[in-house]
Amino acid sequence: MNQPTTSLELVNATRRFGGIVAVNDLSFKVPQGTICGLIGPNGAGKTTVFNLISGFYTPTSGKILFEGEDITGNPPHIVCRKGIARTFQNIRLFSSASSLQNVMVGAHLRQKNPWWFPIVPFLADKEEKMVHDRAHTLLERLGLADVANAPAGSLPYGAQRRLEIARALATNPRFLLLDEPAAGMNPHESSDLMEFIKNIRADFDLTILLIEHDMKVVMGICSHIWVVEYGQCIAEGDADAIRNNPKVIEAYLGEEYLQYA
Amino acid sequence: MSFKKLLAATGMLLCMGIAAQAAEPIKIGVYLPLTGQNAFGGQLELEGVQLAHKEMSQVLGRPVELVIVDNKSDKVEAANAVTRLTAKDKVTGIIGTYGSSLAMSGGEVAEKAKTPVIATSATNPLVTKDKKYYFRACFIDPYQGAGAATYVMQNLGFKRAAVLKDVANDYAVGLANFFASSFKKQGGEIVVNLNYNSGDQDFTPQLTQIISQKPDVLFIPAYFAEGAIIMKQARELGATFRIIGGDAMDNPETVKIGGQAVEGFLHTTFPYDMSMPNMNPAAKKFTENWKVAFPGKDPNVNAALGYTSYMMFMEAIKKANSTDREAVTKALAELKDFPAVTGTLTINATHDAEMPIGIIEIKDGKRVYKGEITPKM
Amino acid sequence: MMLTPELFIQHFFNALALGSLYGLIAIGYTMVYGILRLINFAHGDIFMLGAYFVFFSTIAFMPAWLAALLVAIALLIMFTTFRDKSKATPAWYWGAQALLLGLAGYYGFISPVEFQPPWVLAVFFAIAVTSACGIVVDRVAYQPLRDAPRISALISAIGISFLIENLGVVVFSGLPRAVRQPDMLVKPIIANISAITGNADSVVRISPMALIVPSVSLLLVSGLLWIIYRTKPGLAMRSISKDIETTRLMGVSVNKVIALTFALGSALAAASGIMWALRYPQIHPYMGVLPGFKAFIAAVFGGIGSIHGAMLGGLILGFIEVFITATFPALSGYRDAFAFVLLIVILLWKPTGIMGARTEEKI
Amino acid sequence: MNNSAMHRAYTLCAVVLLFAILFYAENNLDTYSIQILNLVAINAILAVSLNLIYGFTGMFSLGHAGFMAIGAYVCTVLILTPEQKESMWILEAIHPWLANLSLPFLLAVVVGGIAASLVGLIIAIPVLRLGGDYLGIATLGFAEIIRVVITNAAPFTNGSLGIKGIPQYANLWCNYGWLVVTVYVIVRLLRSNVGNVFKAIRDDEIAARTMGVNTFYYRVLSFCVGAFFAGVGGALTAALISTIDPKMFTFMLTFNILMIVVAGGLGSITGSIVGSIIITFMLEWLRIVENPISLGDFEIPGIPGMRMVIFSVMLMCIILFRREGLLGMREFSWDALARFVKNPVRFFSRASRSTSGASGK
Amino acid sequence: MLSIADLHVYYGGIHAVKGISLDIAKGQIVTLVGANGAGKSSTVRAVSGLVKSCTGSITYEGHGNILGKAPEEIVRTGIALSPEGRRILPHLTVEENLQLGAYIRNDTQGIAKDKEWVYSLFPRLKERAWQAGGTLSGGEQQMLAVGRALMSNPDIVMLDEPSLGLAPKLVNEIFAIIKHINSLGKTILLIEQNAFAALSIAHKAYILETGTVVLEGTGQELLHNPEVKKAYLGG
Repeated sequence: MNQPTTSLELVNATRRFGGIVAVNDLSFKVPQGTICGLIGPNGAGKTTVFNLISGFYTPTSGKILFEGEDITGNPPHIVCRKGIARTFQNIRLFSSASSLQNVMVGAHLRQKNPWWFPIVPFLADKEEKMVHDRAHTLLERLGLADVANAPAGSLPYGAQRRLEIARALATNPRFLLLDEPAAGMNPHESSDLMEFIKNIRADFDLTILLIEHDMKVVMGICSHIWVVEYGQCIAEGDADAIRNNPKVIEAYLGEEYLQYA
Repeated sequence: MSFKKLLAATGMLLCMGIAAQAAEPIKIGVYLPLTGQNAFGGQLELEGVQLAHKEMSQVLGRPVELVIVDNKSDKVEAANAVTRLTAKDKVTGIIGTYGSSLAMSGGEVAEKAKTPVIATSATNPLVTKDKKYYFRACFIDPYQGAGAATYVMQNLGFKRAAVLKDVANDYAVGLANFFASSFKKQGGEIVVNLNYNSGDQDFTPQLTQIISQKPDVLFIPAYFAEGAIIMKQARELGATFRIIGGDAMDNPETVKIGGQAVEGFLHTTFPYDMSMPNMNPAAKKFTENWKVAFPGKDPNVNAALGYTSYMMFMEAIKKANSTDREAVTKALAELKDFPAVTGTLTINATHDAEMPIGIIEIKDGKRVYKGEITPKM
Repeated sequence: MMLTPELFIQHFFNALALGSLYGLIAIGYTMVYGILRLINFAHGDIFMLGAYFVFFSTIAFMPAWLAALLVAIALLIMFTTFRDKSKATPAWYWGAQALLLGLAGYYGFISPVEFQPPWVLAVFFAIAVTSACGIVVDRVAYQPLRDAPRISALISAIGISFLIENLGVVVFSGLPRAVRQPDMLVKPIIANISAITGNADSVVRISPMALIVPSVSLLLVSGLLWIIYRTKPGLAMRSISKDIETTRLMGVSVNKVIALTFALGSALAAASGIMWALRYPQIHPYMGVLPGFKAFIAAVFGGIGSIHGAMLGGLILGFIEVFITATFPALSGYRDAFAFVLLIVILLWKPTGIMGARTEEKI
Repeated sequence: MNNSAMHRAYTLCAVVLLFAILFYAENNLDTYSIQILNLVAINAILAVSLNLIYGFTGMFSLGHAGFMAIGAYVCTVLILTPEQKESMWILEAIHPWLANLSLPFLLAVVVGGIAASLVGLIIAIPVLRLGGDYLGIATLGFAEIIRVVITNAAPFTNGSLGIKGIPQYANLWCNYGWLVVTVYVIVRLLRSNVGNVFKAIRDDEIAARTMGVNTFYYRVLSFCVGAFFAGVGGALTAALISTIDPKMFTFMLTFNILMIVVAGGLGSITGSIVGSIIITFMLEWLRIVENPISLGDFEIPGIPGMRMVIFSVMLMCIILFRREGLLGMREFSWDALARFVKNPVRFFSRASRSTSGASGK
Repeated sequence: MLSIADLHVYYGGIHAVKGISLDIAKGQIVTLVGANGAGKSSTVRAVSGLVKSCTGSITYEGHGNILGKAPEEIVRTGIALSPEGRRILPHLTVEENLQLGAYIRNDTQGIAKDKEWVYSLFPRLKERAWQAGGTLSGGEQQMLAVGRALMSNPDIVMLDEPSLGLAPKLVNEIFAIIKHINSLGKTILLIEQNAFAALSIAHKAYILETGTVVLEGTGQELLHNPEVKKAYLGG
């Protein structure tokens, strides 16, 4: 494992909706064990890329490979089983369930009991306890232990973001997709988030691909960045390369910036 | 008002209370569909029961109190209603109900509670089958079906009959079946037997089909409102055959709804109609009282049955000289030659009221009582 | 069974009439659903009320003063609902109010004759009062629940539907009543179609109502479409159905437009109730349950939210019911089941109905 | 854990207490009260099962009457004696397959439930692809199809004549026994992680799929378990009132159950039970308005039909003033009871803001 | 003309705006700049009456405190909003969308005149007048949203992210038009993520972060503020 192997690969992925091409012949490789970023203006097709990877959309053409295996067209729950978890741009928690239950649903994937075990007394207790404990451990690791029994919908925004990540981690993923994890955070919170993402990457031995608008976050933690506009990759490279790429500046910051910069 | 007067008034009220206590009322329960799909039948019969109650509100020197309970045209509610009447109101007897399926669910409860019940117009044979406490003031479907078949065969001389029935209605299915089997037994032919579903209002496809088979007569065991519409649509489609129906067609409203189309329509019914010649005294009395109580409304056979059921109870209580349920049941079972609105009435071994079948024809927009027949079973 | 041309033509017109009636009721469901995403279970009962009101006004069952009062209240409800509160009350409004009071007074206290208006007036009366009932249903049962979970509004709808039916039983009595039919509507039209069949005695008999119903329906639906596609309130309605918030931003008072929707839907239900009562001349308090239910099914497989779809769905349902029974008489007992089988097949094939717009959830 | 062991002991005590009450009721109450108690139990079984499907898994299903019909008919055909069957099928002879089938009552109820659940499975596979209201309409359609088929399949069901004289096995013990079983099974499921998955599907199906949940499988599962208990409820209804016919199982029946579920609180088992108690009792209690009420000299005449009018008004009031239902999504728990006993006012002000209850062990 | 004082907005448990105060003078372009979730949209939604739970005050010249009024009333006072995400009614034609914008007006001639004016601002809309809104491209939809807001003849136009998802060329076009509209005497409250474009045309600007104002000043001041540059380029 000394050589950086490819974790996830998009091969000429294209997705059309009616006449609109949301993702246009996009290819990239995410190396194992890295944190990579996907940036671009709103509506550039970044979230569509995530939906393609996580199986909500099937690419109109092209392929998606995960650890060498073709996962194109697999439904979301199979994709998740293979080891890809994700979060959502606008948080999608099970809002009436408690934080703990949210994470337990994530952990459900690794349960082996048939559905009727819980009905029979004591039969399911061992595994239920295991899942329960695992969920609790995760909540503790993410600093959410004290809100374990609070309904997820009532948590503060930042906690909801973290809970969503905790839930994704509960599925035991090897690859994590984060959709705007820093949205709505103040600079202090987002710098915490950077540490946090780095930590979970190391602790859980993950590969992470994230979409983010907060440049500080992206530039701070991503080892490789792709810039997407109109569903196409217009630039790629590390933070410095992106920062100084005129095409990126034009697309992302507006032409006027050039005049004033 | 002075204190004295108040005291006196209170005293009087108290006295009245004591007097009322002395003659404790006899409770007669009534469970009928007052709401829901069969509400019309329940309401018609309730009027009859109430008329009879007004006429004879005392028996054995004690006032009679009606306890009226709605069964919502629903089986579960019917069972609840009868349970309530037997267990909570502790009635001596129960009148009800319109609709055989409702009667069947109530009957089971009454049987357990050993309370006599008189069905007003539940004509399904299963209602009183194997029941000790269930009676009826009407005849049963096999009898009526045979009557209609006999009349069509012998009096009208028709050999080809069609049947159109509501397949979701137990009454219609039962009566149609008995008509058909009796008609076939007597050598007739059922050329076509079609169905519709409760609530349907458009019968044109079925009728077109029937017309194309050219029957002599169409048998419709329908409720009066939909029956009238069937006739209307049949005539609009050019049907020329005779149409015959059952007791559920017996209502003054039939003519109003059907208009010209019901001309010549025949139906079997319980032997009472305001147009019948040489009415018996009971029927006369009923007709007169009705006209006083409900001016501007014609008496109908359902009301007559409600009325009869109530009178049957009064007769049984008088005969038994007791309000004991067992005694009343026994008296009912032995009821013989009771002068009822629907003729002289005798309860037979299966607890059905034995009576001839009346035939009514609509002529010039008027109901004409054509007479009675007694089919051989 | 083989359909001869005569039978086919007869069935065709009967199916057309039945289908148009379903369609007219279905439009009410579809309009309310399109805007509120609410299955207005009380719609079938509104249809029943329409039939009853026309019955009352033609039979003079109701005391004259009550009839006049009802119209007055109905129009009052409509005026106050649609009055522009930001502007001074226009003179015509007061004029109309005065006229109403005058009418009520005239009919109620001065006129010695019975309130037995000609057909046109009776129909107007029935439609006005029924529309007002629609508005009242919205106000009482749905408006307080606009931002509640949708299921609460649904239960409220079931509740108000029970209420209308049972009040109907108490007030009108459960007994079916005969509706007076003008003679001209009773006599069937007999047409010789030997030109088509080549058979000299092939005759088609069609009830006049089977011709009137589709034509009136066509007229009413065109009128409705005109309102919806060519007028300002119609524009607001179409806009609300897609995006309430943006529509409010444009200055549209949503509650007023919803009230108008209920009024229009109820007016159509009243119209179909009236025609139903003329074609099947008996009415009773539960008469709306089954046609309402079937019309709702029709609205769904036409694509709920679409007016064309509702009419199309109604027609399809009418044709299916008539022609299945006509061609497979042995299956006549299963007539209701066919509608549902068709419904499920259509939903599986096109989950939002034939003319329904596909909506994709944003992830 | 100690706490939970104590709670289990409490629950056991409560069940024992329930049966003690039943024992008392059976010996001391009149048949009318017992009849109502029986209906409460059956309605609660139906409401809890519908709540599993709709309240906890978020599938708007209106097929309950259909499942009840299947449970009722299957159970009935299995418990009638061959003689009864022969005398009852007067229109068309009973199908020879069924003529001699016979099973003990309890087994017949279970078979009825299984049959309902199998039909549920057959329905679920095509229609559970639909969402929201469309699912409701499709299931409603299936329920009506079931009813029409039962009406027309006379050799199997005796058509619209229905069946009568069903032995009245469904006594208090049986009904409440089944209620306890229903609540036990469903609560155990809901408290386990399977329940969390159900609720996850209800709250956000897309997120659930992302979490690796095969949502279709779990939706079908919830639907079939619900259908099973609906079938059981139908079988018990048949054995309680001793007669059935297809007209009992119209969509109005489904609406009645839905009404109980929503009035009690969607997503609350306790709510469903409370709802069925309140609505069943209310319907019976309201009978007083149909009989004359005398206030001293003044007598208000009873108006036939008024009961349903007042009932619908009361139902609407519940929904208009407590739009989340009587209990919202709150659930009974011993902790909540303890909080309530300590300080009722605070309990309600707090409870209305957060949902307590089914929180793991 | 419009002044917001100590505005708080809540969505469920989330406190989205935490005490924002703004002043908008007549005839100015005022811009709110900030990242996703900073509370910009919540602020204008509160002004438009679209959010239910908010506290504070919004004083509008001649109308007093308008906080708590329904959206349809707010439009009638002369404040129009072109909402985030354009919110074009996709099944209505361009013409109808504009008609809807003029819903509160009854002066047929005035409406016709304003429609012509909007068409002259956005000639591409005129070409597509009879096309359904949903079939337009993103840029055209944005133009339509701005045009629709103008149709109510407002005094204050609030534009929520008019440059969202547009090609740079179009962004320039839109900003030029905003400037033009302003020059015709309309007051403009502009919300932007595209900070530099917005700041360059604004008379006054506020920078928002997590529901509070962190910087305010004239557009030019902020444009040259190193803090801003850092925040937007992650320098």
